[in-house]
Amino acid sequence: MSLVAFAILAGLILAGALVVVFSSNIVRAAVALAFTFFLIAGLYFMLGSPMLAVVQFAVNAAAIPILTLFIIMMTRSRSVRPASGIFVLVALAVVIAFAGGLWAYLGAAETQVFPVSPEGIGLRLLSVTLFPFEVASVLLLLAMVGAIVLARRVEE
Amino acid sequence: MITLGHYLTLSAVLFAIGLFGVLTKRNVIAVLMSVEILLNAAAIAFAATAAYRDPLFFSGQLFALFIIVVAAAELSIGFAILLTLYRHAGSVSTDVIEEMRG
Amino acid sequence: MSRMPLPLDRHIKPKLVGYDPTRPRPGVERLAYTLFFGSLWALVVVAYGLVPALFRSQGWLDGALGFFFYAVIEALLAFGIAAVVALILIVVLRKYLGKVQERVGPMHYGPAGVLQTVFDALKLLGKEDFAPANVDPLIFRLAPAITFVSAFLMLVAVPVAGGWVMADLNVGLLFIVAASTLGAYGVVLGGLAQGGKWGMLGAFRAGAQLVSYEVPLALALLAVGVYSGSLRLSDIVEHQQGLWHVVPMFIPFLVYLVASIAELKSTPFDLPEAESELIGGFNTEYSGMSFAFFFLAEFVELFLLPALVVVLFFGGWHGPLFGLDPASFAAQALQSFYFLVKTAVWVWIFMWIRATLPRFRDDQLMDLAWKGLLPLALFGLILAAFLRMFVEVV
Amino acid sequence: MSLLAEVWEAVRAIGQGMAAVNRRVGESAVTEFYPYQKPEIPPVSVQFLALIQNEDGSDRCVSCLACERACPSQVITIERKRNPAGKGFVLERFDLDFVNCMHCANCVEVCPVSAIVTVGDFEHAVYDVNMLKADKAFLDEIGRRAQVWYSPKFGVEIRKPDGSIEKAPPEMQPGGLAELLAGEEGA
Repeated sequence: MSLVAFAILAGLILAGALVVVFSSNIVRAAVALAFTFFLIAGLYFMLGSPMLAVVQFAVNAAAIPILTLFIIMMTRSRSVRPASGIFVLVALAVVIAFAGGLWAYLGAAETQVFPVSPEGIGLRLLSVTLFPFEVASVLLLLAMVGAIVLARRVEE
Repeated sequence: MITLGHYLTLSAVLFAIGLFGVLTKRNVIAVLMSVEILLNAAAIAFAATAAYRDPLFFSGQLFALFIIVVAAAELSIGFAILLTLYRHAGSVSTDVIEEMRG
Repeated sequence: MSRMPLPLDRHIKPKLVGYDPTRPRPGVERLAYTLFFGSLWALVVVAYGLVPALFRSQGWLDGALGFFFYAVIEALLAFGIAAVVALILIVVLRKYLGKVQERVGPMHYGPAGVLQTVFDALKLLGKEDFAPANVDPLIFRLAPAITFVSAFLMLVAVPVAGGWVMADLNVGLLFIVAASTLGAYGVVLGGLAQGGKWGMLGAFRAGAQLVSYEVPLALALLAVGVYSGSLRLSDIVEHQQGLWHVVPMFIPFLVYLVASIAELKSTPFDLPEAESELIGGFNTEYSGMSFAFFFLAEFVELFLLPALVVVLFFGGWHGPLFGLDPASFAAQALQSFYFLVKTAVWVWIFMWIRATLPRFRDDQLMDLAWKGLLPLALFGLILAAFLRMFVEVV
Repeated sequence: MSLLAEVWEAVRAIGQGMAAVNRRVGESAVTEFYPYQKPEIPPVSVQFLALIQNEDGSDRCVSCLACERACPSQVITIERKRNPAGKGFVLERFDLDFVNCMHCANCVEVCPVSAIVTVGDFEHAVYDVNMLKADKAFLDEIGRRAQVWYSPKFGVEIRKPDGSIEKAPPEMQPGGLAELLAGEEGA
């Protein structure tokens, strides 16, 4: 039963990702990206971590594609044309990655999922991983300041 | 039953798709979107591994959170650079970046 | 020979259908609003109380099929609640704005105009759902659906009484932030897909406004989460048993109020759909059912954001229970009644603000979000943490 | 300190505005329900043109062509013939094209006998632009229906219930009310 759900979810995720990569209409690609990330949030729910799922939903599925759409509007780009020369290389990379995935499939056969509560993640985040947490917050601040400085129109 | 291998396979295939996008796209916006797919594929792998193998510390899930944070920061900086590029060259194709060399 | 008809044939008066639209009838209006409220309450009692109780008592929830039917019925009922809320709020808002502006509002359909929305809905159903020639049809059709779904998702997480909630998420607060961010999609995509100037400008303004105001909104919600020690909405309501959050959390309350009006795209912040400048902005090219979905979503949000004010700051369903056992059905029905009454008061205040304030300029809008609300929200967050420590110690 | 003062000022202003809005809710509306309730129009206002006939049914118009000449849009067409019974002319045709008429009432100004007048008649919207060409029968009909009309020469006239026409009382005349009031003040 849950395998069927997983199969449907995974199929839709892959379909969305393929649309992102192959669509020539960039607005559709951005919408497909949002759709893919939304479904990945569903995947995190299945992994027993609603906290991660909702953060994925709020940041990756909602905020980032909106930003992308905004940039698409600002730069007035509508269509994407793919490059031609490096398809062989790419196909090779795909095959390698797929083989790696199959190997991972054979190697990992655990079936027991351990759910995680938001409290657990919060406590863990602020105790053991406090240093990375602070680094991440500084990173976000730097990104914010950097983005503002870069995108600001220089006044003559 | 779903095993860890299912998630890892999905993650690998997603990573391959994202890699394909990064390598073949010429529009920088499309490249950044493909990079987002790459990061999410990695986050799925981390979160799945943590959920199956790390019941006490779930470090992988924390790592997935950090990946989301880094992705947001990367994207905001990337778009700011893109906007400057667009103002400078009037286009968002990677060809423009190549021409800026030297 | 003149073809101009003689005046005698010309003074057409529409036939009166059993009532006189020229006569204001406050009694009928009051009765109608009471009936509206009563029907909404009845629907809420059925959706949140009777149907789950029936399924639980019969043991149908154990099987997969029973759970499936339960989910379908609950989804239909939630849609019914959303539709009824929108039908009621549209006519109430139009009547209220009319009264404020010394007009009478809609008067012709139903006694004193109380059935106006039904006829509006019938008209929109009958209209052709027209798409301009150069739009992307997929995106164009997707946008209203996304807008409606985002409003609908928020409805799922709102608790109306003790134990009466459709999905009691343990991350409900974050879920609401996420769902309201999703609403920006519909607006941006709708403006982007139609390819016209008005839609484009509306999409720009909507994107900037909604993303900016999302930040103080989320921080205000987080302050409440920190103070009450849980992200679950029903826990937050339980935490207000003694003292409503509006007293200790007054600063986050103010931030939430302003930011939620901005999320609603209601009048002081209605730049994305400014009718006088942008011809409706993102919904300029929409007609028929697509437009109805935008409209429906707007009015469902006009219900849900005040409902969240009540849940987070005004004690949710708390009220005098007259000695009833809080777990009993009657007590829960009474609690949902309190909740709806408080929500109705807040909806009225939102309408009042909408009727009063003039529109911002867009640089003032951004100034308010980033220079005014964001520091205030951060201050509120720190204050919440200190208050939490104080409460823990005492 | 000035920030606090500004914030206080904003809060006070918003509160004042909202209180003012709330006071409005109880007051009665000023709406007129148009097809059922007609607005009160002063008789001296250029609204619609009509031809007035005498009490015995004869035309007031003496076919002097003054209005035809005065019309800036040239929408009036008059055909006349010699009066077989006596001197003067009789009207054969009086066409007025309301498509191009701009309701300047120059014709009313120049009419020596107050045959063409302005009446407070509305509701002449039609679906077909060709229907806006009026003839004498139409203008006469509007004149017969009118209870009150105005021309500069005779002032406001009213039709009594028995069909007789007479000059309206001075308070209905243009400026009549002002004159009356001035007279009272003088006395």
